[in-house]
Amino acid sequence: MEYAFFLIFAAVALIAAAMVILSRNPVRAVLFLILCFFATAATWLMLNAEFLAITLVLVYVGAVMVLFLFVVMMLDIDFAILRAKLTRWSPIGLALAIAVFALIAEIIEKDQIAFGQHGDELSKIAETGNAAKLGEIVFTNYLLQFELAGILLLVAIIAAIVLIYRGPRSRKLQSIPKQIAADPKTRVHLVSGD
Amino acid sequence: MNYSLPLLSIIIWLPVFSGGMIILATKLQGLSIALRYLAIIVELLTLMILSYVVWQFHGDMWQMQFAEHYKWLPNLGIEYALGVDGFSLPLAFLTAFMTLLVLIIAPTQVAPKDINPFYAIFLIMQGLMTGVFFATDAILFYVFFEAMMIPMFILIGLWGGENRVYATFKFILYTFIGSLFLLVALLYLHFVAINAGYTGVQTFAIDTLQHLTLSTTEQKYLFWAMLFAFAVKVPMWPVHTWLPDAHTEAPTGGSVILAAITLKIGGYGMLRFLLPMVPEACAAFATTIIVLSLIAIVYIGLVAIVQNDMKKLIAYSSIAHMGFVTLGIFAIFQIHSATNTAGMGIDGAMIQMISHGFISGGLFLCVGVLYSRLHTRKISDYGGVANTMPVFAAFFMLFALANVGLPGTSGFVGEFLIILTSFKASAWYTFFAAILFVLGVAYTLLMYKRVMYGAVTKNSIATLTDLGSAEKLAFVLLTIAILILGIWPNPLLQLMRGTSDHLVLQVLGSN
Amino acid sequence: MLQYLIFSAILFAIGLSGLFINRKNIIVLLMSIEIILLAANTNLVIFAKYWGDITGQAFVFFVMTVAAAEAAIGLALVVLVFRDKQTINIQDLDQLKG
Amino acid sequence: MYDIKPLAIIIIISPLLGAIMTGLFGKALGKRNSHLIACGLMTISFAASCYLLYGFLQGKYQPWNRYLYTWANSGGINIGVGFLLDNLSVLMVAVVNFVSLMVHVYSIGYMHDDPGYQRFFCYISLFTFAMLTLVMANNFMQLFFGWEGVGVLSYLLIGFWFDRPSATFANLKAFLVNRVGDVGFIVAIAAVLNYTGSLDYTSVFAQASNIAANSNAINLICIGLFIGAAAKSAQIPLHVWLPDSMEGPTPISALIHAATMVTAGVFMIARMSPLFEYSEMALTIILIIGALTTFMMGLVAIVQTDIKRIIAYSTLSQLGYMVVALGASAYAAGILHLVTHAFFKSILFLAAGSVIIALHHEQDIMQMGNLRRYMPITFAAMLIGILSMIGLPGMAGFYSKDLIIETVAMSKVPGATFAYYIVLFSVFITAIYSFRLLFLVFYTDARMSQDIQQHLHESPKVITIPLLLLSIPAIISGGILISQVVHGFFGSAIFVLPQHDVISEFAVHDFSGALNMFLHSFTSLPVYFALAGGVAAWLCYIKLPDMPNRIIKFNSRLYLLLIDKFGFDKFNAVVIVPIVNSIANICSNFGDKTCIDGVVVNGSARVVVKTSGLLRRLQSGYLYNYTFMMIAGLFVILLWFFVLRKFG
Repeated sequence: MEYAFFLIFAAVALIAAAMVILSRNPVRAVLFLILCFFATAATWLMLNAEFLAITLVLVYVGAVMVLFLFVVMMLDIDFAILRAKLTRWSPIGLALAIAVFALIAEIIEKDQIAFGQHGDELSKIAETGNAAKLGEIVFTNYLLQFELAGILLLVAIIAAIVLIYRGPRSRKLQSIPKQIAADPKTRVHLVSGD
Repeated sequence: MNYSLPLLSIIIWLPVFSGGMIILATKLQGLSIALRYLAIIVELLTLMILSYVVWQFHGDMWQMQFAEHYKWLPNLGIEYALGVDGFSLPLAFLTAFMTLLVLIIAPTQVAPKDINPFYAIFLIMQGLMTGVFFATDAILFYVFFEAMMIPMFILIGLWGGENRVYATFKFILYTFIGSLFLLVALLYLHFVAINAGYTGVQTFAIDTLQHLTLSTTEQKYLFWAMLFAFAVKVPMWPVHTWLPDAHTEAPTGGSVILAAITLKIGGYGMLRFLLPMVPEACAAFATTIIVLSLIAIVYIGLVAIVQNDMKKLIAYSSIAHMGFVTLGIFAIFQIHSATNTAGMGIDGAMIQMISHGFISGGLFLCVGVLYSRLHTRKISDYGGVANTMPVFAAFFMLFALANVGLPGTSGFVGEFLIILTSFKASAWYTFFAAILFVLGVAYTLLMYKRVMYGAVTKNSIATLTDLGSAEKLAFVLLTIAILILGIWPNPLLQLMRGTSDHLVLQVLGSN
Repeated sequence: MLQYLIFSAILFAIGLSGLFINRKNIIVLLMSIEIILLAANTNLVIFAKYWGDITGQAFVFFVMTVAAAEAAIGLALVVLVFRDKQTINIQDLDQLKG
Repeated sequence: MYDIKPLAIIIIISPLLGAIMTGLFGKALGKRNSHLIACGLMTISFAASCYLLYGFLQGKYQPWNRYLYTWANSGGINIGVGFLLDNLSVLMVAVVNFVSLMVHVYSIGYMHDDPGYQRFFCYISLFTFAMLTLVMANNFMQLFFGWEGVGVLSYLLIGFWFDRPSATFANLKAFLVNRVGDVGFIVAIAAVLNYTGSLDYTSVFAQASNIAANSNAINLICIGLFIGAAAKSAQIPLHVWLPDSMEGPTPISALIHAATMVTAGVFMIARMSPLFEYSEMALTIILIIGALTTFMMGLVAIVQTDIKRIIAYSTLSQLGYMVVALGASAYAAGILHLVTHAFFKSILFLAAGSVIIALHHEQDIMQMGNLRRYMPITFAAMLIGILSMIGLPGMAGFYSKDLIIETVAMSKVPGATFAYYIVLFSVFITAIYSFRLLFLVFYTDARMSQDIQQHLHESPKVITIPLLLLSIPAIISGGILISQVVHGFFGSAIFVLPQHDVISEFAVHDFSGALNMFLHSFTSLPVYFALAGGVAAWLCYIKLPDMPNRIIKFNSRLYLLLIDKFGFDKFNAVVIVPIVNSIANICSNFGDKTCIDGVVVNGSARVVVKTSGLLRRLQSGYLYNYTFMMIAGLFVILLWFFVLRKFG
């Protein structure tokens, strides 16, 4: 039963991911990415990562992806230009990606690893709640890192604002002192006729 | 020995900090004169402390005296460790002395607005160079070794001649490449020290590194790595070409310090690192080094004859004279008679270094005096200067004669001792080394003749003014130094008696 | 467990190929990176379960923080580039050419 | 036993003090005070040295050898500064001081109007100091100190008038040639240290027979020392500097290039006699070189027209005599000739200077003539000098020269026979050029311009008095010293192996007092050779004035060769200098600029630039290229792990 669910969600996630990189319309790509995240979040649920799954949906889909969508729509892009052919590098890149996958697949020790070999702590703590356990470790062992992550986010916010900020809009105001200080000699410039 | 005051640290850091302060305060108007005096006072103070150290120094001991030890980077076994022995003390004194001369003569050489930064750079450079001599920790040595190049780089870059960019880069790249090899060698020795469990702890103490047991192959690799670093500094043929360019482009003070001190660090490094750490390799390659030295002496002597830029000529002459230093150091490995006479080679090399500091410094000062008046270094632009600058002519003649190794001047002592030593290795060495007696006269006095002698034919020469009081003071100090060292070198020899003997014992004792 | 690992590996490979196949659009590039990060996060989650150690999940938590920051800044840069060049076509962005 | 340390110090310090005072405070002292100080201090030094010499002649003093201080102690060897006063050095000191004092006094008149007056006195006092150091040295270091010191002062004094290009050319040449000799000298000193472990005369000489066991060593040392001596004493082929050195002021030519410095080489070899005695090879070389110098330079002197150059070539020729004596192991004879030569040659130079000044710096003897009418005292002095030089029986030069000829005849060193005939014949040549000089300057018709002729007069007293004072020893010194010298006056200072000891042989067989030697001379060849020379000169220059031209026409090749001075200068100018110059240029331009700087240094810089130019192409600027490289790198790393796992 669980395996079937996994297959369904995994298939959805992979197809959505593939569509992200294949679709020519960025808006669609973003939407597919959202789908991919949803499906992956579902698989995470099966891996006893309830809190993370929720976070993924809330934070990623809710915030980051919306941001993507917003930028894509805001930028006035001529999609016709972007719909060009694949680059001449892409076959090599594709081959490389497949090769990397093959390597990873080869490296995984297929026979020797399975869940439960080292206990099944995570499913046992389902009663107390994954969020509580995670919070416990984050706020004790990883408190410093947690704070740093917060600062990082803050910095990112500031950085994003600073980058985008265009400065005050220039207004055409009178400058009274300038006008008073004007010197007729510099204002009128006689050009000789010959 | 237990001294309450860290004298050596004071000698190093007092000029450095005052130099830094002067740079920071340069912007303040009205302080300019005060800062100038501050620089001179600091310099005199440093010299006084150094003199005290010389006074208290025991020449018959080889151990480091006035030693200081502080933890610096304990995780890596790096210490802030200082000390003086018979090799470092005279060289440190030379550094302070020559810097003083540069400070005295500087107002005639640079624009008044530049004088304070100029002073500051020299003070800083002096401190760092003294640090090179005083360091007894290999990494500390290396740090000073590299750090002292920075002020020199700035100096040539700021006050140099037209071609200064090329010259500075050549200079810096040459020396940095050399010192990288040194760093690698030092790290290797460090790890050998750890693995050998010699002390059981990590250490870069030079003393420990000198006593490691190394296989012959290891020694040979280390020898070349360290030799390269020091050979560039000395400079030995064929890695000498940075020197003429650097000298030509450097301002007078820079040339003086470059010739008087920087080159000596190469020789000092050989005595401190190369010989004690890899004696077998030194013995194995002694012939090679001696041949290179002789090439430096003969070939460079010839090259100097045809130069028409005064500074280039003196720079080449420096290379030739430093050839004597390397000859003296490495000739001791081939001595057939009793090894206890080998000390003469080391002594000769040390004296030659000190005396060359005085002499080449003096010659560069002379060129500076001329340059500050006519703004040209070309020999052909001069002629008959002796008519209008008789006092200057006398000093210049003295330095020129010292440069050709006239007995009674310091230039003779080192060359004499080295020549005497070299015969014990081979008569041919002596013969080729003695050729510099002829070539030295040819290039030095030919230059003197073309610059100073003859009738005044040019208007620019006829209007020259003789030495000012600052210049006279500097020249008189230098003359006294050259003559004292030439007439009675024994006190200096006794100052390094213990160190020199111990080095010979350490290097040749096993044979 | 194998299927999960394979799943994340494929996800990773898709993200990678996205970097190459995509020829024009920086935003899609950024999305590919998000996919790669997702794959990596998935792996962390998988091994957290395998070792029975929640630390892996804590790590994912941090990675997501960083990813969010990265997305924000990256998008800001994209906006800047667009303002400057009137394009986000990758082939037009070659200032780094030596 | 009297302590002679104070005397020694007074002798050596006085000239130094004079030099320092006139050199540093010359301007403040003024001309008068300067020469008073310099001459006064020289007088003190001379008086002390006379007292010392008197003491030694009386046997009141014994040879004295002390160190003043340790100059350097290195490698277990003590090199000191000290003095060795024995009969040899005391005699030399007295001679040097006497000539130097005379030249000091003479210079007051000669240099009177020169702007560098004080500088001149500084130099000659300093020169005297250096020469005294050389003579009184008791070790090789100090010998070398004095050796170089006199060389440098000679350099400075030849170039005293430094605005004359010929003077600065000559002084550099002199110094260079001297330095060539120093190469040999210093190698020899190093060899001495190597083989004996000491630089002290006493201990070196004590080990001389040990060194002699190694014939290479003793030959190397002796030949090296002789090369040094040959440069300083201007022997072929290192003589080329001496004629040119006449560019210096004339008092200098008298002091340095006749009386003292050029004889330093002779003195040095005599001092080193314990070493030279063991090297027959070196002695032979010395003998041959000396004989050649005597003969060839005498010939050249015949054709010169510059009064100072004639005397310079005659100096060369006379130095050749001394060297021949050394080669024949008759060191004492060489020293005796050195002493008499110092007197008569300085007379010749100083008299020539007197003539030159009177003629307003005219040096060409073809522009002189009949001067004996105007300058009787100068003429008399010159005549005495010349008679002494050609060896007129009874004059000082006679004794020394005759002694040399007799001893060379007895010598059994290889080459001695050859040398004997040459020195004998050289007597004839000496007479020719000497009388030629005398006749052309003081006899014949006056050939100078009317203007000068009207103002001709004898030189002032400061010039003539030294001439007269020098004339006395030029006449009598030989007769006084000969019997002392022959009977071993120098004692232990000069060492001669029994089989070489021609002087004692001479003393035993042929010598019975100065007077007998004088009488005996009329039965021997040299006097007649001299007489023949005199007659020949009389014929050529007084009786038949067109004779020289006819000889020249008849024998123009030989004449040209002589005018060319046997081509030594030409050889140097055409072969040596260009070769050295072109080697130097090759080293500088090809070696340094092209090879090291061009190929290695800038070449490696170029390689870096080229390589980075290639690498730069990799920087396409396209994002996907960079990502591709990144991923490819990742792939390689993964592959590495994979390979490690599979096969590692």
